[in-house]
Amino acid sequence: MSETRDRRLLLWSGAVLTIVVIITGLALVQIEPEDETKINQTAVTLPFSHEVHTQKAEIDCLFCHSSALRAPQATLPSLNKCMICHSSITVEDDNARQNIEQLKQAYENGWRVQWPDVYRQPDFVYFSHRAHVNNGVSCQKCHGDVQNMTLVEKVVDMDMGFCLDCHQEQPEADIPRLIDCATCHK
Amino acid sequence: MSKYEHHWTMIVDLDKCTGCQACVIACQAENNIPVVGEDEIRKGRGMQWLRIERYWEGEYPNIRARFIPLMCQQCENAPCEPVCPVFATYHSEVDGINVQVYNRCIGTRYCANNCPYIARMFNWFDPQFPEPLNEQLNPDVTVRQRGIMEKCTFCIQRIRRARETAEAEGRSIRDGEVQPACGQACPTNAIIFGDLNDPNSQVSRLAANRRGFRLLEELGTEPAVIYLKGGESNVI
Amino acid sequence: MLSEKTAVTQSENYWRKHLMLDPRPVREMNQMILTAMTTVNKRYWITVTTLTLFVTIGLIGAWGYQIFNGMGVAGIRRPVYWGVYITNFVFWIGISHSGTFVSAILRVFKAEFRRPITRASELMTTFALTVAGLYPLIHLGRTWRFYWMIPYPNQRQLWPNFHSPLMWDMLAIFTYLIGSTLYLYLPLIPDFAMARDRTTGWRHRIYRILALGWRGSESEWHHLKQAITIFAFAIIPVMFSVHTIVAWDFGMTMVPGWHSSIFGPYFVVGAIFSGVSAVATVLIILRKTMQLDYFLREEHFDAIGKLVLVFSFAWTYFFFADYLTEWYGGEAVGKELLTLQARGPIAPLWYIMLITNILVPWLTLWNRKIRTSPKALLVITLGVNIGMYIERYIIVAGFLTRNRLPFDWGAYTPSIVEILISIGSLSTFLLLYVLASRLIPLIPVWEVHEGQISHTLRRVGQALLPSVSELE
Amino acid sequence: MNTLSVKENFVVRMALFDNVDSAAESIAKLKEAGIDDHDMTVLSGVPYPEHVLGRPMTWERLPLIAMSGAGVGFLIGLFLNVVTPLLYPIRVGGQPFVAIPPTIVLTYELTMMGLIVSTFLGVLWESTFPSFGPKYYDIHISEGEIGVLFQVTPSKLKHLTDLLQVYGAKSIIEPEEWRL
Repeated sequence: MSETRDRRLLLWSGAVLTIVVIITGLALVQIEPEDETKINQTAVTLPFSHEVHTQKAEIDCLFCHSSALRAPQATLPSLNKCMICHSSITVEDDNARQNIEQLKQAYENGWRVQWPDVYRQPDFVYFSHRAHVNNGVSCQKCHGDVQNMTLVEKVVDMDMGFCLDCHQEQPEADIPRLIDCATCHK
Repeated sequence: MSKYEHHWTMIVDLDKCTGCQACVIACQAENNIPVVGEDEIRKGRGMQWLRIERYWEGEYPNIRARFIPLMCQQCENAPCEPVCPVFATYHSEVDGINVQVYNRCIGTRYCANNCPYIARMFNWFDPQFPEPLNEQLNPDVTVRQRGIMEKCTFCIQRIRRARETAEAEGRSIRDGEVQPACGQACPTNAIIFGDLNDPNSQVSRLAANRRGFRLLEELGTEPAVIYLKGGESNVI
Repeated sequence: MLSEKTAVTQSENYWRKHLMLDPRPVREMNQMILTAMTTVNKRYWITVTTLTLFVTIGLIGAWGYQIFNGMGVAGIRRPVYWGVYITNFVFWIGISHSGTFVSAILRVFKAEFRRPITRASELMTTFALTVAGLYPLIHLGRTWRFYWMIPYPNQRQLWPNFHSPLMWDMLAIFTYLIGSTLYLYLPLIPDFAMARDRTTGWRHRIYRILALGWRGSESEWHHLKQAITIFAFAIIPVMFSVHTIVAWDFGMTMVPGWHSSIFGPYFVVGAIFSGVSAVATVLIILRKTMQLDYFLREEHFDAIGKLVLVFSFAWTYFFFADYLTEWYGGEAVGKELLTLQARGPIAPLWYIMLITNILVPWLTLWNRKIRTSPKALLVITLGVNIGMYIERYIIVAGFLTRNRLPFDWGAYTPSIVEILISIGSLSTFLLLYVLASRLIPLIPVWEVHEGQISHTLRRVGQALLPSVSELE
Repeated sequence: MNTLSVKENFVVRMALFDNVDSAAESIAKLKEAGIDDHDMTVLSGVPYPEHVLGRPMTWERLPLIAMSGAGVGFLIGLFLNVVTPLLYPIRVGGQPFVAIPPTIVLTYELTMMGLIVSTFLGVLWESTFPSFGPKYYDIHISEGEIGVLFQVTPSKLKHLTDLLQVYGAKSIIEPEEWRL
């Protein structure tokens, strides 16, 4: 009788000790809080339709994303660029007019438009739009039929396999350079 | 002609090196190398892709200080490469240099052990860039996480950018167009960088210099860094 | 004429000494094993609790702390990129060679004294490998990316680098771990069936599943024996390859002191040396704590003592061959390493190693009395394992402190985190063993019985001599 | 012959023996009395080779399974060493993409892994493990006794029982079917 009690006591004390140790161990682990820098500017979100701009207004991709030819980043246009047209253009659709109204408001008050990130490369990947656009890779190759999308949707998973599939289909002389790790990872 | 598209080579003229460490700082700034602090330095964990090693020659009073800037030697037969289980470090057939892919690294540190030049640095902790250092991080270079090996890359981001520009302009890279941060910062021009494949480049001419030698040449690693032996001029 | 009286005394002498000549009914042996397995006292639970505590502190607390903060919490630094973790890894791989050596090699050569000790040593192999296998993970800078070493088709389209000795190492350890676990399990099946027939409750349920429905029919025995033979022959070369490849992790590099073609066999011999010593240590403790005096006798300690001595000779030979080459070669950095050992900061360790690995075994183990005294053997074999640990420490952490460019020499001291993790892993091994000792029949009854059947005393002239008939 | 498939109108008995000599002799007598080898199974707590009990050996497949497993392991090793480096060629340390020395090391390890794993699976397959019954069994088997399991027509039973008792059977029982 006493022996079973002893055993139970030991088991319980063991279990309690274990839990205590786990908790202390976890407490020792210092997980740093996320750096939540508050954005002081007022930000607005706007539904931007690529379809309307490319099909109806017949604007070229490179008009707005003009850095794609010259720099690694394609860049998003500034509100100034939007206003080149939108300061004069009128539209019939009520919904659209409201949105444009909001755009103008943001422009006048210096607000920031928060465009959503659709595609995002991790920070150890260096993708150069210049290299691709200059070598005749169409925007649609990676971004899908953007001209037919109202809101841009993610059509491909831009993982390493996606990049490599295309790189390995290039002329044989270029492949060693294109599959070299340092081409994208620096 | 070598088997590489470019054979990037560095010439370090020890006669010109004054040990001023400008290259060290330039490298630190260009490549997002964290400042680890006194305690870590004391433990031998300083992070410098390029460091000036100093040694003394002779007995007092006839004593001389010698300096040798030491960085990854970009060996042709790099001992660090085959030992990595995940190909995180390999030999680029494009640039003829030894590349470290940070995000592929799992941190076995095998490469660092096998490097006879002790040129590889390990991120013992997550890097800290306290204000205002965070404002000068180079966007072209990955900030390395803890547990990752890193080392001198011959400023590959500059090499690749120059190449892209040259390609966009439809020409080949000009001699002297690419300069790593250390070479750019060196006040005495002791560090010369260029393509050994180009017979007319400055490095090609200097590589033939009689003063030239490579570090631990007897190991057969065939470094891409060529030192020019120092003479009497750097007596302090 | 052999008088009846002499015959009786002679045979009495034999059965007192030799388990194989002292047969008992199987029923009785079964009972002994089951009693040993099911008896737990207060001290047992105290041991279990303490070990659990150490495991939690070491492997959850300290390792977790290291993962979340970075490798910097360990004492390693430039140029000593590998330290206690790799030392422990090599050490545990060494310990794991016990089981295969004792069990497989002795089985192949039909050494009869192996019968009661195979299981205990095979168990050591499996658990030591489990612990050793933790270390490559513990020492990774990014443990959470360890799966990149596993070859499988992935979206990155990358495969691991099979040029790397670490890949060879990983596959060799996997092979060895799978092999030794199955090799432990196969001969256990009949013993699980035995335990299944004699237990109730949760034990019965576990043993029932593990016994796979064993009845002992001819085909079952035939396949089991055949498989054990195949395993014994297959696992010996695997064992040699495992530690050779561990040695090649060092030998393939151009690190001074590591780059040596003798490292393969040198490490294998060292591993068997420490492994066999550890078997002796464990057997002495098992006999003391589990009342296995009937099964584990002086003859077994005698035999293991001889093995330890032989491997001490062999290890010394390789050690000296390696030392002499370095000494004679006269490369500056080689000389520096020898100075480091003889007069440098690790000199005390080096001399302890020489004493425990060479001096003590050579001076004591030739003596049968010392070999058969459990206490003396315990001290000697523990000493050997300390010495072997030091040997690995000097090779890994010691030699890395010196290199060809003297700008970057550095000293290494293990940090508290490294020590806690080491204690945690040692406790893991002990805890697994302690738990298994109450769950697994530690003596293979059927093998002992098989041996007893094949042993008889045969009259040769005036003496009765033990003779073995081979059943196979 | 792992499990005795009981024929129609046959009865099953198990003779238990203390020592192997009388068991072997009894098996011979049973055969003389017209019991086919296939109508017998011997259960024992210790492995007795077939020739000790005078029983034919009919299992030869395990070494074959082991060897083919080794072959598969070898092929996997070759695939990893010879094919995968060419799928994504990366140059390291001036070594060729496919180098022979590491290939030897790795194909060796994987061959052994294949051998070991297939031997184990072979044992499970060949002995139809796991199979938890119900099967004829007796607890005395794991106490070192030898059980000879046989099936006969009821008419012959009496004769055989007497015979076995003469040749040293400790007991002859009607075996139970156990859920092992």
